[in-house]
Amino acid sequence: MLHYATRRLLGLTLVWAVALIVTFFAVRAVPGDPIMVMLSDHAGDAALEARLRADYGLDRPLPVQFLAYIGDVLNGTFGLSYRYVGSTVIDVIRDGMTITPLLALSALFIAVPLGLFFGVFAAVRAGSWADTGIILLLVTFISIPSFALAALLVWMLSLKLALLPVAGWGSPAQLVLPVTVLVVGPMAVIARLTRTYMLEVLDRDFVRTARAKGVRENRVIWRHALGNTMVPIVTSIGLIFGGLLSGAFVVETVFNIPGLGRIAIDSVLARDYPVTMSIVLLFTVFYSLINLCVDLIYAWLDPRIRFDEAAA
Amino acid sequence: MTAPLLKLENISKRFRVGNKELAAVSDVSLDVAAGETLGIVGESGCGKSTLGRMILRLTDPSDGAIVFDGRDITRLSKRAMRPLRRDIQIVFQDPYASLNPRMKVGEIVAEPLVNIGMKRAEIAARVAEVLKVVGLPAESADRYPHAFSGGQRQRIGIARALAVKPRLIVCDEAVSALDVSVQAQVLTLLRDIQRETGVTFVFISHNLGVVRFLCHRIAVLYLGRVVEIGTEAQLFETPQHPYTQALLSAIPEAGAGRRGRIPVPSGEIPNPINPPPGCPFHLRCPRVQDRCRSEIPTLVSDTGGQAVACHFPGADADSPHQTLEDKRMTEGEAQ
Amino acid sequence: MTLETSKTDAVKAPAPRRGLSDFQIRFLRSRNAMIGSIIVAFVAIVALLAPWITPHDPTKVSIMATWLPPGGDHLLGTDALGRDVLSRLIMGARVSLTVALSVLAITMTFGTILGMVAAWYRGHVDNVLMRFVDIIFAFPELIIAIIVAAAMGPGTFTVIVALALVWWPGIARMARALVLSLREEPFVEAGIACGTPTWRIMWRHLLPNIVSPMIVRASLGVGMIIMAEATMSFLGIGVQEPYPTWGGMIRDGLPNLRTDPHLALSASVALGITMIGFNLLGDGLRDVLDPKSRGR
Amino acid sequence: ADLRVNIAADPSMIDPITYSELIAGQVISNMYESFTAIDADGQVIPALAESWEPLEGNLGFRFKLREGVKFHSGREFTAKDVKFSFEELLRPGNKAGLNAPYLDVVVGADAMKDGSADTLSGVTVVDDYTVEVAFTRPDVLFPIYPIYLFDSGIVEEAGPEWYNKVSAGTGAFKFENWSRGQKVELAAHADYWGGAPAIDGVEFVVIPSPETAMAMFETGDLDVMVVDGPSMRRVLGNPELKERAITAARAQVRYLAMNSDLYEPFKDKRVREAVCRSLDQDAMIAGLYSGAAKPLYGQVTEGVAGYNPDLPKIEYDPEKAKALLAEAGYPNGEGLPPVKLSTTEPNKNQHLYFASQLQEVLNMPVDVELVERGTHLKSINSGQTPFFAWGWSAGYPDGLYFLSQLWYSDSPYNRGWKNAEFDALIDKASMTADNKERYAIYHEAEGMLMDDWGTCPLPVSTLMATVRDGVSGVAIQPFGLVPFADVTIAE
Amino acid sequence: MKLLDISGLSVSFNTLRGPVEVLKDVSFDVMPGEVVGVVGESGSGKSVTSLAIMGLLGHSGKITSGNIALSGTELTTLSGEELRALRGPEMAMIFQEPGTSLNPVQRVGDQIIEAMTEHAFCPPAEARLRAVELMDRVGIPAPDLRARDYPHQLSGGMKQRIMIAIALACRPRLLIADEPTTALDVTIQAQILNLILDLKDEFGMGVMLITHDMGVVAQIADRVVVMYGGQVVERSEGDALFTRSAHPYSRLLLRSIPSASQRQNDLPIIKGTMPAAGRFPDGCRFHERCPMAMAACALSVPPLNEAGPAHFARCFRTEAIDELEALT
Ligand SMILES: Nc1ncnc2c1ncn2[C@@H]1O[C@H](COP(=O)(O)OP(=O)(O)OP(=O)(O)O)[C@@H](O)[C@H]1O
Ligand SMILES: Nc1ncnc2c1ncn2[C@@H]1O[C@H](COP(=O)(O)OP(=O)(O)OP(=O)(O)O)[C@@H](O)[C@H]1O
Ligand SMILES: [Mg+2]
Ligand SMILES: [Mg+2]
Repeated sequence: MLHYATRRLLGLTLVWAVALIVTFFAVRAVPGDPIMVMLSDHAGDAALEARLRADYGLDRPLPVQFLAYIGDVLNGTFGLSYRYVGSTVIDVIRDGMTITPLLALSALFIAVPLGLFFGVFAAVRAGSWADTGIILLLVTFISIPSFALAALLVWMLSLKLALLPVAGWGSPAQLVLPVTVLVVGPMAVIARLTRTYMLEVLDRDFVRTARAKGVRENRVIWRHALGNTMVPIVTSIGLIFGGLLSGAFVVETVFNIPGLGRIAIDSVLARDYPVTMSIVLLFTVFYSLINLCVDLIYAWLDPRIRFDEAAA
Repeated sequence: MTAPLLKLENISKRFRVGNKELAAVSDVSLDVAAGETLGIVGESGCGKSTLGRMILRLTDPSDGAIVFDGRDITRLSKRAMRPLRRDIQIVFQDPYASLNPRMKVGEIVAEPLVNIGMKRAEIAARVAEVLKVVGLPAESADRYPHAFSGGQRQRIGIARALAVKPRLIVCDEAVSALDVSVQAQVLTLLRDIQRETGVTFVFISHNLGVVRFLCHRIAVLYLGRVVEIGTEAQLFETPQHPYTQALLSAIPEAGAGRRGRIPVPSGEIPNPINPPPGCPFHLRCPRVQDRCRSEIPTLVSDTGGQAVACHFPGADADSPHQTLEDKRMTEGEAQ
Repeated sequence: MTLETSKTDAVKAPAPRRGLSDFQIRFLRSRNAMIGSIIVAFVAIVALLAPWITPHDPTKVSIMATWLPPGGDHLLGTDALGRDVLSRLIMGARVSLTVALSVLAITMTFGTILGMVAAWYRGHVDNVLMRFVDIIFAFPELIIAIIVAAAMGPGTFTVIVALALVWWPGIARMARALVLSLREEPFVEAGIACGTPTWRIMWRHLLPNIVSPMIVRASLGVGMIIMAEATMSFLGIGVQEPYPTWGGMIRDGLPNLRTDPHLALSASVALGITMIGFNLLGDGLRDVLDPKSRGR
Repeated sequence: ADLRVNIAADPSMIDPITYSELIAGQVISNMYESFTAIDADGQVIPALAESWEPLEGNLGFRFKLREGVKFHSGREFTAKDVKFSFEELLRPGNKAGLNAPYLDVVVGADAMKDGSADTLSGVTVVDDYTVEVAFTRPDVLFPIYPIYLFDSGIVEEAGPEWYNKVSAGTGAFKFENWSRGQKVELAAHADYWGGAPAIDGVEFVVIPSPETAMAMFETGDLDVMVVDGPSMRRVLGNPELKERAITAARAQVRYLAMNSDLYEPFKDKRVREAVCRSLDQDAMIAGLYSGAAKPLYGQVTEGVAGYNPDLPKIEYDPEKAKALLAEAGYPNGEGLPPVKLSTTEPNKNQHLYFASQLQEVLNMPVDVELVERGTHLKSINSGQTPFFAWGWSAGYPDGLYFLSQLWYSDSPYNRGWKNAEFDALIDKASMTADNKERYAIYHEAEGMLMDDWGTCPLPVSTLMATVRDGVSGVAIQPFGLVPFADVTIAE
Repeated sequence: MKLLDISGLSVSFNTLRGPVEVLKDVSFDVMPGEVVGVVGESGSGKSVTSLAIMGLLGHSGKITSGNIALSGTELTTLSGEELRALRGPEMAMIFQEPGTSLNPVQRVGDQIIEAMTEHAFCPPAEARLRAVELMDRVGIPAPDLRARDYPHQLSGGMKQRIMIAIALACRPRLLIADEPTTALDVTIQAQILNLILDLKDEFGMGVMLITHDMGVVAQIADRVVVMYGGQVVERSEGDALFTRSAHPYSRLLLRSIPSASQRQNDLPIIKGTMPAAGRFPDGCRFHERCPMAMAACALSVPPLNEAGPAHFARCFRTEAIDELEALT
């Protein structure tokens, strides 16, 4: 296991290197460039364009730019932002780097138990009206665009009832609405998938054995049945966590939270290459680590799954 | 004697359990001639299934070689094994777990036929045929395994193995869940098939009656090692190894007036993770001597072909059947 | 209770085939599947017949009749350009469903295959495939979309390709997770033992055992993809005007949610109903495909 | 208390050198000043320069600087700061933004830019309060260019990267704090030459979503809300908000560009007129802008010097349009090749309206094409888009800006209509220092453009903001909000 | 008092194409301290009977009529929670399929412990010790190590022994053992049977032992129930079955046993196969395969006739049973 983990970690550095190269060229493949964005309506002023291009070092050949970027990554600043003149990338994303994962994690911590609960509840009552009702409710949750849900919550809780602040970042009260909005979708998705996975195992013999032992129904369901669905569920949670990180964008916009998602989109739109690349790189690291954790947890959740054997 | 169809040469299998090693099979060498039935008996957990799975290359042996029909198949790739699978089939010990819950019984039985590229119409006919042969109603083909009883499921597994008319079938407890009447049918069937087609069986079973009925030769395994091997007659009439003798004396026989306890060898059952030094059976052996505690006995054959791995082989006092009879009488009296 | 007087001898099992296959019978008995398929069929028919059943020309701009509330000649009102919302909704079903279903078809196929392959072979195959997944995953959807659009030019096809690119890794990881446990089941070994080639093991043994969760997952995707299309067209790389899409209508309607809610609402409701249809159908199919299903 | 006002995005910069975008402008204009300023009516008024006079042959200006002006640092503003500011804008590698090109006419600018000179030879410090700027060619509008002047002692005081840490201007507010992505806080500059502001400071809250801004205004979390786009409809539809709204004409022209090089039929003036007569500005204002827009009949907008209020209205006249098209050889649109009307997502609706009108009235085969913004801009600016509508905001309050940038043949932004006589008029105007005289030339040139149907002017949306009760002194001028120096907040 | 009393039990399964009656009118009882062997054709409803007793028929199976009383408590009317409390200490079951009946992701030791802690049978620490002890008693070597294994790491017989340990954990008053020793070699089998006998003697545990092994029946069953086609066809004392069984099916069955004490060249076979549940012929369900069948057998269902003291057989021709020898 340890061996596998270290081997995977080594593999990951390769992934990161590839991601570094891919992002470098991919963001440059996007039409438009930072100078165009800076020039905006003035795009076409060749002299100004040339001067800015030189100022930002964008007139150098791509390989040279790439090497410079590698240098910036290695020295930890990740280079200078194009959009935020005179700021290093790390300064631009420093706050966001903690804010977005915090948002995503808080949402996850609420969404997972709720999702599991509803999913299991529906599975146990599969085929009943309660089941259909829960599915309907969950699907409704999934189909509400988060913009709309946010608007609705703000209108109700902030404007009409004045319970919570409309937007902003810093106080716990300001966390409530965005996290709620973030929770709803993933919660519903987890619930829907949990229901399915549960139904795959609820009829298995070992569940019957547990009942025959006189195990309490709750434990039969939560421990024996659910325990055997954890591999796909954890996978889904990993995926959802990834989705939350990038999906935080909407919530960050609506609730005015200076998170990474918003910076990411802003930087893409502004063609702020260094920031975009760094965020993509950061996400790559996040995702690959999440997936690594998920893979490592597999063997623990289902002892039949062993990666080290296969590699040998 | 012609070259054996299947030859196991010093094969071993070790599993990693935690950070320890578990020797499931140690240094087993066996020959199985074409058209023969080799019975494998032995204590539960002694490595019989593992041995069977290695013959099928479902588990790779840690050491040793498997030779099928003169060809070393130990290192064949999965792909290279595939054509051979037509010739070697297995009936799994666990009838239910080895049936795909999402496949209808007909599809399950048809699977090996599809693999050899049989035509659709022929498949249907053959499936119906084997289902009938194992005593399942024809409409079973349309049902899913979960609606069958344990014995019925086992018959599905047998039907699957028989379908392609293989040359070697490894039967791992193939009839254990069958009631005696169906069991009699299936056993007769297996024997008839063997007579007709010359198919070879490796027959793993705990039921010594069944083994005696079907097998030509029998190997007794203990803690991953062959401790005795011989013909059916040799083994049942003149068992040499104390474990074989213990086995024979523990058989409950049907009949009236024999209620009560069967004495079993006392002593600690050895642990394959940490096997005792010396003879694996010495912890429970009534004839144990110092030598047994330190030296692993090797398999030595006598002139008749019976081989035994024991430092002090031989019929203990009487023939085991006398023991059996005695016991019957004494207990009968006690009633 | 006397043993002898039982009048009805063993309830005769009905004949095995009564015209309907097992699948059909289970389907007809599953409430979820029935309601779901009725809704989906309805939406599909609307989408198919769209050009013939719109009450107005969905692209007809009437600048003096913008933001009309529902009622009268325009059952669901008009949008910012005075176009009939109901007609656009009907036409939108076409494009939105085409996009969603194409993306699903592509990603489900590739994702499932790749996921199964990774889990089956593990080792290097798994490593390479899953690291690839990690990378694609990490790219914000929009970047991928923009790159694809840059390569292919905007349009429906671009949307499908871009979304498919973004979507398959999730599917692949999920299929992989399911297969990882499944491949250890004895019946898979039984398949190997009777000489089933790998592709058929995947097709006959693994796939049927993961297909239910995959279907449910796919049914979840319908709405997400429709909304993702809207995000793409927001950047000008989505489905091009004048074709209406539901996502686009929701997006256009959201800023006016407080003043003129009917645009965003009617599209949201259409999307919601469609999602409910697909999800009930998905769950229903799950039940139907499970031989041990609980009937009702 | 601080005045809280929304901005739609994080500013990209808060310094006067790299300054290059509108949002940053809202913040920076509160901290930095130029020779001149604009009052609430869009009139140019002296600011850091008390007066100026042209040099010989209009080749430069001598500026008399205001005395007693204090920088945020407390140092006094003098002529050397002017020179320093200009030099910094031109210094290679400083990433100077949109204000730098205004200096291109200054003698020695080229040498500065290519690094061959370290000082700007065209700027002469006469005494502490007098500075002379010499030009290579006449540029009569130089005094009204928004070139922000800043403290020459700042580098010494705060290091070479001072611009993200402190402000070095003379404006009514000074930089206090910037929480990236959240807000920029400015504090009142007590020594402001125009008198210390009544408020403690200004807080620019970054609010990308108009919905959120609206909600925050309603809950009192914003004192002033800048309203744009679809939100206007909401403000106008809500009596409480409408009552608090202030509006102003926008210093922006909108036009429909018809590039005859790329679409043959546009070569014919009758076709262009037919296009223009097919569009109904009044209907657009009512239908698309909910009334919050003004019609435009020329290419200089209200609120900008040189505006001509007497231009004739362009009547919506489908019959005449049809007739014109037939005259041009395309009866009922027959023979017109298909053409794409290109735009970006936010301007989609307008274009859909144009396309539908052109199809309906002229039976012209028009399709709307949505393009990514950067690509679109590059394409229209390099003259590769045949048919599109776009807007152009004034960089300084003078009509010449529009005329010379969009319709002057040699301008990098020429929109596809070229005319030598028009070009000559523009050349003449840039050498005419006298305003009256110059405006007359504008009118003539503008008339020429319109007579030839070089473009179809389009309605321009109004600027709008809502102001919380108790806040007074907030005004919008055509370029956006005026600096908040005069704002008071009643407790 | 009877420990288990089943009377007139009928069970149907809901299948796609309607209900299928799998058990019909099954009656028998188990006294405390008694081993009742249940034998019969595979598919005859032995497992279903035991699942019905445990209340574990699942969602598609239903008791359509009849009563099941455990120590006088009627089980068919109990709520789920009441039944649960009984499962474990009052009645326990060893399932036929050890391969799928163990939770694949839980250590086997924990699965045994759980059986005890769920009923507060003993404190957790003690439960752990007891689990290891139970594993030892069912003959698993190095039980303390093996307790940490997962089911896939054990051999088929070991899994079966784990199942047994689970069932015995709370010292149930009624043990339903569904083919508990099929995967075990005879020495271990003997050890397990001895263990069951010990518990029976010590605590008066009643045992319903389903098995195909007539030797085992002969060895430990006090009474025997023979089932065919979802019905009880014969009920007798253990010995009576072997010496003077009164139903042709039972007789034929006994003849099919392969013996270990001598080599047989042929095994007598009962012709034909048992029909699938729900497709039985009218009348006696065995008559199509019965060498002694007469016309009446096809017309009505024979009742359970008394064939001797405490001996019943569902056959019209019980008196003429000895003719069977001549017929085959
Ligand atoms: N879930 C089910 N749905 C439909 N039929 C079922 C179901 N479970 C069992 N049956 C049927 O009920 C009958 C009795 O099954 P049961 O498992 O009780 O047999 P058994 O006597 O235990 O046989 P074996 O000795 O082979 O285990 C069989 O014919 C079987 O097909
Ligand atoms: N995957 C595995 N991992 C670890 N140990 C294993 C594994 N498979 C089998 N073993 C161990 O190998 C030994 C032999 O197992 P095997 O299944 O071959 O026994 P067997 O002789 O078939 O027993 P039975 O008669 O009970 O089926 C057992 O101790 C078992 O615990
Ligand atoms: Mg085995
Ligand atoms: Mg059974």
